Amino acid sequence: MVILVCSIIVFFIGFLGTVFKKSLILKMLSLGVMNTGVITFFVSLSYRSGKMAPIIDNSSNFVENIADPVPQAVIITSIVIGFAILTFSLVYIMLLTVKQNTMDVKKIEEEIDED
Amino acid sequence: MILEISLGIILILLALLVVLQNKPLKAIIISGAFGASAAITYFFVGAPDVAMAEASIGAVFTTFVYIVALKHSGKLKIGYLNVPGLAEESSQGYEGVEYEILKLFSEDVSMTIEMHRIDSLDDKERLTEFDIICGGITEKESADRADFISIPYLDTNIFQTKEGEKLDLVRIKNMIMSGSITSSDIEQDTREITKYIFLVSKESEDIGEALRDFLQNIDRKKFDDIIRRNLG
Amino acid sequence: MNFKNLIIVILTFLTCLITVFSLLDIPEFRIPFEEFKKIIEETNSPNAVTAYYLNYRLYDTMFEVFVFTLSVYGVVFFLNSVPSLEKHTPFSDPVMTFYARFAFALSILSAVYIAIVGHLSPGGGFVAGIVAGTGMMLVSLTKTIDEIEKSFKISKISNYEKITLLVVVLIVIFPVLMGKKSFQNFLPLGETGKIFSAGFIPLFDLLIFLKVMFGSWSITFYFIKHRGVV
Amino acid sequence: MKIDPNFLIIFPLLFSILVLIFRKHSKQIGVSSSIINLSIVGLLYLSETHDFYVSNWALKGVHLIINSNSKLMLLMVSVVFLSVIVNSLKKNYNYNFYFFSLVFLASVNASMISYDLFNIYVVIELASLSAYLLIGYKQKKVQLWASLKYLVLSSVALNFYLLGIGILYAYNRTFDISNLRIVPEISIVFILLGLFAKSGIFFMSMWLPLAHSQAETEVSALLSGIFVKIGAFQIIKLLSLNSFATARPFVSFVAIVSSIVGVIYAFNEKNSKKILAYSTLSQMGFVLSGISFANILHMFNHGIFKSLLFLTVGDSVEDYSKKTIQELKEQKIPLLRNIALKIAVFGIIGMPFLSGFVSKTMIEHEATIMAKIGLSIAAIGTTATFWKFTNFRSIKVASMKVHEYLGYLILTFFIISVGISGSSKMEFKDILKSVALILAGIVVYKIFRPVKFSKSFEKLDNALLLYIVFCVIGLSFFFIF
Repeated sequence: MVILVCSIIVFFIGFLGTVFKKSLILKMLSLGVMNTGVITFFVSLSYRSGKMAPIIDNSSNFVENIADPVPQAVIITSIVIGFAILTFSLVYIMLLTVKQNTMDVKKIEEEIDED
Repeated sequence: MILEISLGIILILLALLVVLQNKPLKAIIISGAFGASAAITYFFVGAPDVAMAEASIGAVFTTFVYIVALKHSGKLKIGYLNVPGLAEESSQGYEGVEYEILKLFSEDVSMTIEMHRIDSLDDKERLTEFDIICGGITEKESADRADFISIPYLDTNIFQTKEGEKLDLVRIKNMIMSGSITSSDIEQDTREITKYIFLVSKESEDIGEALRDFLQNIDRKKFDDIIRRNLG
Repeated sequence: MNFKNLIIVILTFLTCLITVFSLLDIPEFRIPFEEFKKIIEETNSPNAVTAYYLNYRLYDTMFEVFVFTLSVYGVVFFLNSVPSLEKHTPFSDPVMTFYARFAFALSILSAVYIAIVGHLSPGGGFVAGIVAGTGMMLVSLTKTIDEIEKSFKISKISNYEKITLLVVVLIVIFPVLMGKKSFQNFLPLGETGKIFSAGFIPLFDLLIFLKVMFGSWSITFYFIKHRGVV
Repeated sequence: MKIDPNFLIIFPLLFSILVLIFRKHSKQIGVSSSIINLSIVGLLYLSETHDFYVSNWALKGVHLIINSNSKLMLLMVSVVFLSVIVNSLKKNYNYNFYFFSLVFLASVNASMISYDLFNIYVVIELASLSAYLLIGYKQKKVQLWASLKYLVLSSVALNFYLLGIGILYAYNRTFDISNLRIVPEISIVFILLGLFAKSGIFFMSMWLPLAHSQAETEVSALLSGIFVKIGAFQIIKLLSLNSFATARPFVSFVAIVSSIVGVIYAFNEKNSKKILAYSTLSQMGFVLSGISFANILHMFNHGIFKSLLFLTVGDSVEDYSKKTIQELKEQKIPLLRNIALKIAVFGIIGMPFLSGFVSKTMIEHEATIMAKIGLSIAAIGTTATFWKFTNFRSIKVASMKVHEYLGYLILTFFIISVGISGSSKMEFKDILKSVALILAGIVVYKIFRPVKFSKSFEKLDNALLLYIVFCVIGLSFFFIF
C-alpha cells in the first residue's frame, strides 16, 4: 500500500515536471519519472497478492504470497515502449537543436510561429 | 513495512530532485540514480523481472543515450573584442580570462561556444546577433546600452592617459607591454574603480540569468587561479 | 511563481489526493497456488512472468518488438541526415582498452545466459539484449568510428535485424500451416526446469535477444558516429 | 471461406518487412499489401462475428472481437489506406514511407479489433510511433517540432491511460473489456483523458492542428482519416458497456463543445490545411456525441471525405506551393481533382444524397434537445467554413493520366454510394432540414468575416495544463452527478 501511494505521488511529480520544465531534455526526463511512477504502480499492484517473486521451483509444492505475474508481464512491455519512444524522441530533439539552436520550448514555438 | 516506507520515500525524494534540477547533466545523473533505486524497490517487492529491465534500461542505457544527446544542447554565440589576457585568439584556439570563464559556463549549461571577433561596439545591428559580448568591456562603456543586460564579474581600475583617453587596467598593461606608451604617460590621480562586465543580449535573457547564477556560485579558488594564470 | 503556476500545482495536488484516497479500498486478493500449477502445466515455464510475456500475451510482445524496431529505424533514418562527426577521439588508455574488451566478453556471456534461461529465472530476451548493448557501448568508448564499424559489422547488422524480424513473424503464423491457430505454441513442452523446454519460449527469448542486441548496437553506433561520446 | 482474423495484422507486418528487404519494389509491395488488406476485410464481411482469444488462451490471453462496428471501421481503414497508397505513387517517397505506413496499418487494424485494454495501449503506441515518424518524414523544422510536440502530449496522455487501466486491473484482475465489473470513476477519467488526447477533441488534442497541417499530404490524410479514429473508436467501445454508462453524458458534452469550438476556429483560419485540421476537431465532436451506429457510420464517412479533402487540397498546395485558401483560389486546379474536392465538400456539409447527410441526420435523430441545438450550430458552421472550397476554378489538363486520380476516385465512389443507399431511408423532412442548414451556413459565410483568435492553448505547456484541468472537471462531474 505504501509503495502504491508513493507511486501515485511520483507520477504526479513527473507530470508537474513535464508542465513546468522549459528545456526539452528536462521535459523528457520528467516524462521518464512519470513513466516510472506508472511502472511502480503496476508493480505495487502485483505486490498486493504477495511478495514472493512469481517463479516457482520444482521443489516447492505449496507457496503462499506469490506476486501476481500479470501486471509485471505487461509492464515490461511498457518499459520497452518507453525506452523506444525516448530514444527516438532524443533524435528529434538533436535534429531540432541542430536546426534551431536551442532546447527551450518557448523559443522554439516563437520561431516556428514566425514561419 | 519500514523497508517499504524508506524505499518509497527515497523514490519520492529522487523524483523531486530530478524534477527540481535545472542543470541537464545533473538531472540526467540523478535520474539514473532514480532508475536504479526504482529497480531496487522492484527487486524487494517480488518483481525481479521488472527490476532487471528497469536496471538495464533506466539506470544504464538511458543515461548514456541522454548524455550523448545532450552534448550540444545549443550554441552560445559570443562576440569578442580582441584583448590579450581577457579574450584573444592564439595559435591553440582561444585564451584569456573571459574566454575561460565562458568556457566553464558553457560546460555547465552544456552548450558549445562559437567565438566571433568584432572590432568595435558601434555596429549595433551586428551586436544583437550574439548572445554574449565580451572583451574588456567596463561598466562605464555599457551605461547607454538598452538592449543588453550587463553582468559584472571583476573589479578593475580606469586610468586616463595624457591624451585624455580613458582606458582600463588590462588595456593599459597591454599597451605598456607592447611599448606603445610608457607608464609615465598615465595620469596617476584619475583612478576610478569600475567592473569588467559581460554584455548579454536582451533576447537571450535566460542565458543572462544562468550566467549571473554561475558567476555568483563560481568556485573562488578556480576563479583566482584563472586570473592569476592570465593576468598575473 | 505566478498565479497560473499556482493553479496548476493546486489542481495537480487535488487530483493526486483524490486518486490516492479512491485507491485506498483496493481489494486484497490471493492467487491460488493451483493457478500457478496450471501455468506450469500449460507452458512449462516456472517463471510465470515469462509465461505471460512470451506465451499468453505473445500478441502484445510482437507489437512491442515492432515498436523497438521502428524506433531503431527512426534513429538510423533521421540521424543519417545529420553530418557525421569529423573526429571522434576514443580513450586510448591500454588498461581501459583491456578492461572494456573484458567487460564486453563478460556482457555477451551473461547476456546469452540471461536470454536462454529467461523462462527459468528472472531475465529474458530484452534484458539480455540491453546488457549486450551496454557491453558494446563500453568497447566503443575505446575505438575509433571505423574500428567500431568494422568489428561490429554495422553495415550488415540491418540485414540480421530484418532476418530476425522476419523469423519472429513467420514463427507466429507458422502454426496456421499446421492447422492450429496463429500465435500458438507448436514446439514440444519438454521437461520442466530444463533449458530446452517450455515450447517456443526460449526460441523467442533468443530471437528478441538478437533483435534488441542488434538494435541497441546500431543505436549506440549511430549516436556516437553523429554526436561523439562525452 | 474461413479466414484467420489475425491475418489483418500479420500480413501488413510481413509486407512491411518485405519492403525493407526489397527496397526497390516498395511501391508495388505497398499497393499489393493494401489490396490484400482490403480483400481480407471483404472476406471477413462474409463471415459472422468473430469473438475469440488469441491462440485460445481464454482469460489469460488477449480478447479480440470483430463485430459489425469494427468491420465498418476496418473497411474504412482499408479503403482510405488503399487510396492514400495509390495517391502516393506519383510522388517520390522512398521505402521508409511504405515501411512506416504498413506498420501503421497493422497497428490500426489491431486496435480496431482489440478488446483488451493493455493491448489497446500497445497498439496505440505503435500507431503513434509510426505517426511520429511519418509526420517528421521530410525533416522540415516545423514537421520535427509538430511531431515532437505530439510525442510529448501523447506520451503524457498515454501514461494517464496506463494508470487508468492499472486501477481497473486492481479492481477486476483482468484487462479484458468484456469482463469489467467494478469501474471506479477515477479510472474512467484517466482512460478518457488518454483516449481523448488521441481522438482529436478540442482542448484535449491540441497537437492536431500543427501536425495535420504541416505533415505531407498523404500523411495528413492518414492521420485525419484513420489515426484519430483509433481513440474515438475505443471510447465508443468502452462507453457501450453498462459499467461506463455514467460517463456518457460527460463525453457527449465534451464532444459537442468540441464540435462548436472547432468549427469556430476552422471558420476563422486562413491556411487551407489548417482549416481541414480544425474541422477534424469539430467532426470528431459529431462522432463522439453518442454511441449508436450513427456515430460509427459518421466516423466511417468522416474518414472517407476528410482524407479525400486532405488529398485534393494537399495536392493543390503542393503543386502551387500556396498555403492560404485565398492564394489557392487564384490558381486553376485540374478538373477531376476539382470535382472530387467538390464532392468531398458537399459530403462534409451534409448535402442530401451524399454520405455526410446520412450520418448527420441519423446522429440528430438520436440526440437530446441540447445536443441537437449544438450539433445544428456546428453543422451551420461547417457549411460556412467549407463554402470557400466550392468556388475553385478548374482547368482541363490536356494529357490526363487516370492513375493519378484513382485515389480520389475510390473515395468519391464511397461518398456517393453510402449517400445514395442511406438516403433512401430518410424522410423528406430530413432533406428539407439539411438544405435549410446549408442555406443558413451560406448566409453565415456571406455575412461574417474571419477574425483572428488567440491560439495560446496550442502551446505545449498550455496543452499539458489542459490535461489536468480535464481531470479536475471530469472528477467534479462524477462527484456532482
